[in-house]
Amino acid sequence: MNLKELYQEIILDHGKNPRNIGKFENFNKDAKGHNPLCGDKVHLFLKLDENKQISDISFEGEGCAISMASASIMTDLMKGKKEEEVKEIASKFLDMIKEKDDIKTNLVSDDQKTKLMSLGGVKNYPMRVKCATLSWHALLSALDDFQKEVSTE
Amino acid sequence: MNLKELYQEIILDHGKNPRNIGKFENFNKDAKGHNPLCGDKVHLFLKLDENKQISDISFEGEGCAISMASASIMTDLMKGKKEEEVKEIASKFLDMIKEKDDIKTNLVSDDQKTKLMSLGGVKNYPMRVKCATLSWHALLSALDDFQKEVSTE
Amino acid sequence: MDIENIKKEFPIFNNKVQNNDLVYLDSANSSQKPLVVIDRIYDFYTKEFSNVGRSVHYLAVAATNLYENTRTSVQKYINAKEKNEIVFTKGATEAINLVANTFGQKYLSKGDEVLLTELEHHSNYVPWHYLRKSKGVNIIFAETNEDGDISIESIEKKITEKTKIIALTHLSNVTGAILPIKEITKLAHSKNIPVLIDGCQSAPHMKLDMQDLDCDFYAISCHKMYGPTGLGILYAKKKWLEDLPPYQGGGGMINEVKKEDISYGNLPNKFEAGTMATAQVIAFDESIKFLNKIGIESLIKHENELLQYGEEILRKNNSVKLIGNPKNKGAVLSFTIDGIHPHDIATILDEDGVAIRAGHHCCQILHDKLGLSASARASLGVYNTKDDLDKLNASINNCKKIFSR
Amino acid sequence: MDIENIKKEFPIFNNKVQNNDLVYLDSANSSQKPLVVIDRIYDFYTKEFSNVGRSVHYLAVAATNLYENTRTSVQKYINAKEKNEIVFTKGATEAINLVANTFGQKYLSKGDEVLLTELEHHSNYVPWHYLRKSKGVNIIFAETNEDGDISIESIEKKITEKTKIIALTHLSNVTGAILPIKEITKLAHSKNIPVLIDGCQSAPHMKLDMQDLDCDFYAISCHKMYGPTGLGILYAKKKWLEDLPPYQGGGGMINEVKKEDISYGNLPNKFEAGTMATAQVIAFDESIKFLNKIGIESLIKHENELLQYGEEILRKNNSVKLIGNPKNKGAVLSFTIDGIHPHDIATILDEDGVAIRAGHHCCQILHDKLGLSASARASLGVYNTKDDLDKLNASINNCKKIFSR
Ligand SMILES: Cc1ncc(COP(=O)(O)O)c(C=O)c1O
Ligand SMILES: Cc1ncc(COP(=O)(O)O)c(C=O)c1O
Repeated sequence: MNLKELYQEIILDHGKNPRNIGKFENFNKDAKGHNPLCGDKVHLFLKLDENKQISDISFEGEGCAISMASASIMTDLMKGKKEEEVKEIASKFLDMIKEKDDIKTNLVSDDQKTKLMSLGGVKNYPMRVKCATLSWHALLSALDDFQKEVSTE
Repeated sequence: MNLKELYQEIILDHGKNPRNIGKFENFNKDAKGHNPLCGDKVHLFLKLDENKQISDISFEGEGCAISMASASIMTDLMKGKKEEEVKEIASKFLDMIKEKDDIKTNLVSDDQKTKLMSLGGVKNYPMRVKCATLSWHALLSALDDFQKEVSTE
Repeated sequence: MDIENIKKEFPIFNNKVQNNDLVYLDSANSSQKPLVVIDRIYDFYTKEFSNVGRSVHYLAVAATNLYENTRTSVQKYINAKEKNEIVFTKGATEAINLVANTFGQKYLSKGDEVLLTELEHHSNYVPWHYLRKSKGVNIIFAETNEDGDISIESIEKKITEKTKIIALTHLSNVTGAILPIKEITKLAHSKNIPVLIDGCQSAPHMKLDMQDLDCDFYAISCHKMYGPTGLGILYAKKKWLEDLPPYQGGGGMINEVKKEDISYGNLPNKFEAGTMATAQVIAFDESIKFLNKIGIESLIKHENELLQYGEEILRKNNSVKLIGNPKNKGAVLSFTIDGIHPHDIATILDEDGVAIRAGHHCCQILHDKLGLSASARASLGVYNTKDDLDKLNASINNCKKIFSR
Repeated sequence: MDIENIKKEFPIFNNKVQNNDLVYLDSANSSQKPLVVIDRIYDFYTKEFSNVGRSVHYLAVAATNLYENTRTSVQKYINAKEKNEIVFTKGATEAINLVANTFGQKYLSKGDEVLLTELEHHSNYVPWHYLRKSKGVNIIFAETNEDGDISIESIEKKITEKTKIIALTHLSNVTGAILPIKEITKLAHSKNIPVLIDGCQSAPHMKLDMQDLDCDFYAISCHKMYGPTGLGILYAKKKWLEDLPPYQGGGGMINEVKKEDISYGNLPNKFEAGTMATAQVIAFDESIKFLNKIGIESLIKHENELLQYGEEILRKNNSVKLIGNPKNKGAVLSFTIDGIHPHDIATILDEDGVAIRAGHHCCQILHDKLGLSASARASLGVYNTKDDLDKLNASINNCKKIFSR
């Protein structure tokens, strides 16, 4: 593991030009995430339609390349997914970030998996794990209608 | 320096059978001393007559052999002394306890000096210095009409 | 680890003290440190030093992990439910002040009662006294019996409608009484009263099981537990740490800071303001490992044998009076000798290399009750031997000889 | 002592960190420790350990003397008038909390103003915030100018009839601004307002002279001053220590304890409750000796040269922006790089062995003002060299290269 693997092009790309930025009009769930030690912040917006499907999702935030890339890749991926699917993917993703070598789920394509795996580089940078997981925790919190801001520490 | 010198017979004698114990009727000055770490306590009473002479002096208290012997020897010695003399002797005594080899004053007899010097053994027992000096500080405080309890620490 | 030879793990005993072998019987005051702990401090400073938690560089990350490892080790050692129930403080005194201050702020007001015992160390009285001064809280003392013990009845008798918290020692640092904490906690909880335990003296000598004891707060002094100075532990049930306001304010314990307002961080950070005692926390992991290697059962067995032996020889020694005769007793032999003041005893014993403590041991209330201004105390650590106690006894005899001249 | 070769006094630099030489530029967070300090801790624990102040045995007496020796050394080093004006705490954070709490208790009430600056570390804001919550005190911030500096005018402007205390940093841990403390204190005293100085960042880098500064309180962090972790110092004028109520309650700080009331001990014991950080205090004497050996003049000269050199090369480095341009500056180089987040910078630098810090450095108020969520900070210690700064620059270039892929 080295820096090249942490700062892969895909991360630099999403980090510099994050997708799905900005608040959209008719969101019905949102959640904030904050990493007090780093100052990373994310505010996630989503619309869960009557079929419990995410019909739209976006975020506002500021932070390092890793946290911005993670939020960008995540929102790209989750658009159109069902709540159940979202939870499953998120849980597998968080497992991967923490310890697992792989993301074991059929709910993401090989291409998507590659993108997610690119965030796995943080495994060797323990202080950066929170950066990669911040928006994901916010997503789970939004779905659970948790009122409290997610704070990673 | 060894224990024999610290616990000389004269100290053991005064420690076990302190002289001038008890409050007397018509004292006109008094002061308390307290050593919070050891629990040694002394309450000194004296009568300073119109000639600024100590016509009577006594104490109540509890504590170790050193502090009781010191109060006993001191009260024995000070009876009949003038205020000025008391202050001079006390200052020389405290010097001796702290650093000096001798008590340089003509105000005490050779015999009295021997008694005072016997308390000098505490020099090598720094934690016990306070025991030897407690009643002396109380004496000075009584003469100065200090209202505060003397506390050695 | 061979407990009979455990002394050799403690480098202090390799040196002569004033030409004598050191007979260290002052462990209730502070314990000596095993080499593994001292080495750990040395290695950390020479090879790995960094502040924790704040920087992302390699040394900082490594230090943070080590720091949090100790928290986990402590959690396991005292069987706390969660790691975040362990707060590092500068000592047991701070731990108790933290609870008195924050619990007092939130839950105590004029006329409320704080129930202590007559056995309490000043550290478990003065912080409550502050609330008496600032809020008009009343302090009630459960009374010791003639054995220097506290029974559950003596506690029960003093509980009223107004009792808002009970704070008491697990093991008296004077009489050695071990209090029935589990039963007291049960009783208190049946009346919805939280319980703080001063575990300073119990922690080095007893099996610790927070979930079994079920107490709300437990204060520990690491330097009495074969650990470094400047470190203590507050165990508190998570619900309390979440519920109580923070104590000291500073870096590391905040979430967001604005000019108008401040929000606080998660547990346990909320209670760990400023740079902590990093090296000490990291080294304390070795103290826990050391204790685990010995095994609490053999430690207890060893110390109980010593205590019994010590009581036996001192009881046989004329004019020596043991203080307290509690039902359950640990690690402490307090005594007086007729006609010899404790400070004179301590000075004379010291000349023989026997280190004990004399004074009121920060328990003036108890000494008043016992009618003593001071007592002598020999206290045990895992490194002590019967030989140490024989030397204590011999030195006491020497002391008597000097005073009978 | 040869300051150019001072690195060799610090054993941490003998080891590789992840195969790199360590370029330690995080001293504002915590400094590395010279071997003399580490050895002193080792020797104390292995040969001399005892708790201080309470026992009369040989080791306790010796430890007490050593402990008090450090107090005297500190007094001399900071030119305090009396030894008893030095209080040992667990850190600067505790020192400030002590003052805020006790001064607040006695002198602050609803509507009173506490004057801080926008440069303050959370440790010098959160403790005052507590008083805002508990007493309705108002907190006023003197504003930084565009150079990240605080002028005496910016303070003067905010002083009102209601200002009861001014608390401010001596040296900003973000912009490096050195504040005109002596003048500010003079101004404040002319209006009868006491002044607390957060000396965390100044103490390791500047000549300290309490009598010259004439401030009322001064807080120091020993671990930033080549000393052990878990130790801080509060300097306070004697009149304040006598006047203010005690802070934490426990053993060692009392005079007499009765069931009904408690009286407190003399200075400085009144403010040192419980078992103190004995080994750390004793070892800190070596830190002071170490600093004295270097000599404050050559230390300042050395660090100023480094700082100028560092500013020079970073200013020349495209897309690097230095934060703050104060009139007087010390020991700190904070910066940002266009398009690269500080945390990414710190991670990449770390891979080259360059340890810096990224974040808000516990100065969120200042970062808000600067419109930054975080910054990167390289901070200097006596062991740094120009070579370290060249390596910093090279690593920044590496960082830029990675991000321009
Ligand atoms: C300016 C300033 N004030 C206060 C502190 C707090 O010091 P400590 O964490 O050692 O208590 C620090 C360091 O973190 C600091 O840089
Ligand atoms: C029973 C008891 N409680 C509290 C304390 C205070 O602990 P510390 O001084 O480590 O804060 C002690 C030790 O001095 C003690 O023996």
